[in-house]
Amino acid sequence: MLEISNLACSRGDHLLFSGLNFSLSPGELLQVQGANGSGKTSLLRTLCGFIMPDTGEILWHGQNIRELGDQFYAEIIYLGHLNAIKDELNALENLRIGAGLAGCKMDDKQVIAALRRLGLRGRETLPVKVLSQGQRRRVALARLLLSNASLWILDEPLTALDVGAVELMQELISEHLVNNGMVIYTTHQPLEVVGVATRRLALT
Amino acid sequence: MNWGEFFAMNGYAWYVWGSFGMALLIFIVEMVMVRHRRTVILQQLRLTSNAEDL
Amino acid sequence: MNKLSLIGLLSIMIRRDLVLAMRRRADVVTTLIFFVIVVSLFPLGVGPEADMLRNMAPGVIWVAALLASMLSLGRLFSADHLDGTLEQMLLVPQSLSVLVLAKILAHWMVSGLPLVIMAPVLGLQFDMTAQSIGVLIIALLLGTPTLSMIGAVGAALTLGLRGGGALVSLLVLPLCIPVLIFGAGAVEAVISGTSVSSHLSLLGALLVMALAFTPWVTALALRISME
Amino acid sequence: MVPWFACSAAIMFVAGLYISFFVAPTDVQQSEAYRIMFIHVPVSILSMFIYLVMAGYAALGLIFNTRLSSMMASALAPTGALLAFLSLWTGALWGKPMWGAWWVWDARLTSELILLFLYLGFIALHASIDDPRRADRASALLAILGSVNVPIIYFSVQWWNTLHQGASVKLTGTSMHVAMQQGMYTMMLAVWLYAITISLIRVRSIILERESKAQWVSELMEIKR
Repeated sequence: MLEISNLACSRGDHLLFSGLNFSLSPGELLQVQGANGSGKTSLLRTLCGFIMPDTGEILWHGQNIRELGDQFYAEIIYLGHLNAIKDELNALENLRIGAGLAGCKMDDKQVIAALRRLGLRGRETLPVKVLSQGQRRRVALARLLLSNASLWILDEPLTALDVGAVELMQELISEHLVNNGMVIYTTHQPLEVVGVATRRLALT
Repeated sequence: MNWGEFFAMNGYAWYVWGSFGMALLIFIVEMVMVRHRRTVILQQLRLTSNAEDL
Repeated sequence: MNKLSLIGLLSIMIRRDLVLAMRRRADVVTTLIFFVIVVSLFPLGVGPEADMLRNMAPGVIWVAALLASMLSLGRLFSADHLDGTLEQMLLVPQSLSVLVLAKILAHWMVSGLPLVIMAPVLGLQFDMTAQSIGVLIIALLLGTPTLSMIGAVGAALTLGLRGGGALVSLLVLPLCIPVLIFGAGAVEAVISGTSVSSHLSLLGALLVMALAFTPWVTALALRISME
Repeated sequence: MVPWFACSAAIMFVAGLYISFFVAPTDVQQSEAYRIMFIHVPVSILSMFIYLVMAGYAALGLIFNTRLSSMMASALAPTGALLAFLSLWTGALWGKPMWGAWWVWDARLTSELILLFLYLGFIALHASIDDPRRADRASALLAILGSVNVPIIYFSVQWWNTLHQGASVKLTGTSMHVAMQQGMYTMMLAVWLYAITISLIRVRSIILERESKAQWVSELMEIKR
């Protein structure tokens, strides 16, 4: 359960949004909408605790995320504009290290299964720098399968993805929601999950 | 003590007046800088507030 | 979910950074070559008299080591910052200070340790005695990690800024002066026959202090810089 | 408040200079050159003190997230840097006739030089970060780090210096004449007041720059007209 009350955020001296209130319960999907520069990314980064809000609180199960700290981080996964994968490593190494840092012990079978599900069969041990943009994004998305975080925070997850991958993404999200997960995302492309009403939050 | 003697500082004129002169110079430069900064920001604010009126 | 121990986290991170460094060997080699070239330039600049060179050697080697470690600082966080891995590190549900410490240690192993290993050869160039070379190595072993740690704070503060390289030197070099003084002082003490141990223990004290505080300060600086 | 400080600073300067040059007698050993002391000592002391105040303000700003104290810290930095420079300059001019050298690698001089570098680092870091909040917090961290380091640096330099040479010349221990003391204190007060005045003026501009979007700014007298 994520609750946001009276949140305001500014970059430099420019006020992006203020008085923002919403909450998100398990099994719910929230799409953040808004024009370029309306503060979508800043909102997501504030939720991750990167940015200190000017006013307002972010509560996770009734407790402020600043106080929760590591406990909160253990329950979220954030996928930003940047893929957070290393060019010099291969997909397998990238995911193994990423999962290791997040505190999950992974055996290679699980990682390979996740990569195959995202359509990267045969590319597991290629250095990431030879993969295409879309394939790199898929490597980054594979992290979602390997974590047991309950809140997904996805910033433009569909950039560089082809039609097939977008469908796959919808599938992943709906599985996560069925398991009582929560998803917050931003996108400019249509992303509809069957059977779940997408809630929308418009930033101006 | 006459003025000539005073300024000669017993042979140390260059050092003594160099120190105090530099101090004076720095203080003046700093004051000018600060005042300049203030006028610039006030001018800017005046411009923006006028622009809003238009 | 089984949480990793801090040591486990430390070793994952160190191993990752070492693997990355090995896949980009050129960077490591460049720092080392820079160090060797700077040290070798001094005799060309001041003349080949053996006595003078012997007296200058500790200072020259230390200053060159300081400059070389400044040179490599830019790499410490910037690559991770650019590809987004640093963001993910901030979200690791364990202490960020531990990750930072791991990164600093790995960075020292690839940029500081080679300098220490190279130093005896350079000492011979300057006609140093075996005893003073020995002390030089110990002093460098104690001092260069401190340099890396102080430098890490600077690197974290200037993350993603234009002109970061020059700025980092301006911020970090004044703070490194004690290390330089005691490091070069230890070797000079051998040459002049006074007590070496006090210098080395002060270097050790600086190292312990840096070890205790800088990972935490660097983590704080990273959080500020990522805002 | 600013005019009040400015006036008293001016009065104190006039009084201080009068005492320094006309009342205070000529020193036996240093002749007239010792009069540099009247500007050198206050400036040096203040340059160090301002660093501590600045670091204190910066720390307050970092911990309690108060914008005003961060602004105050950044307003103090240029004044502190200029005073540190002035201290080095007057020290050199005093050192040349007294010690016969513009510069000696004395512990105090070296630390003062490093202090100047720390100030410059603070200013440079603050200037190169575009987001003012990040700039405040990052440079605050640097200021605190610097203030922790200053004692270590002073200690290490002193130690290093005594190893190299014991030639640090001190003001020979003549007890100071009363008028000299008076001159010194008046000048000290004058420089104090000057520093307060100038940083108050500077902080006002900084506030205006930062808060230019706020409502009250556009209602200011100076801007309407």
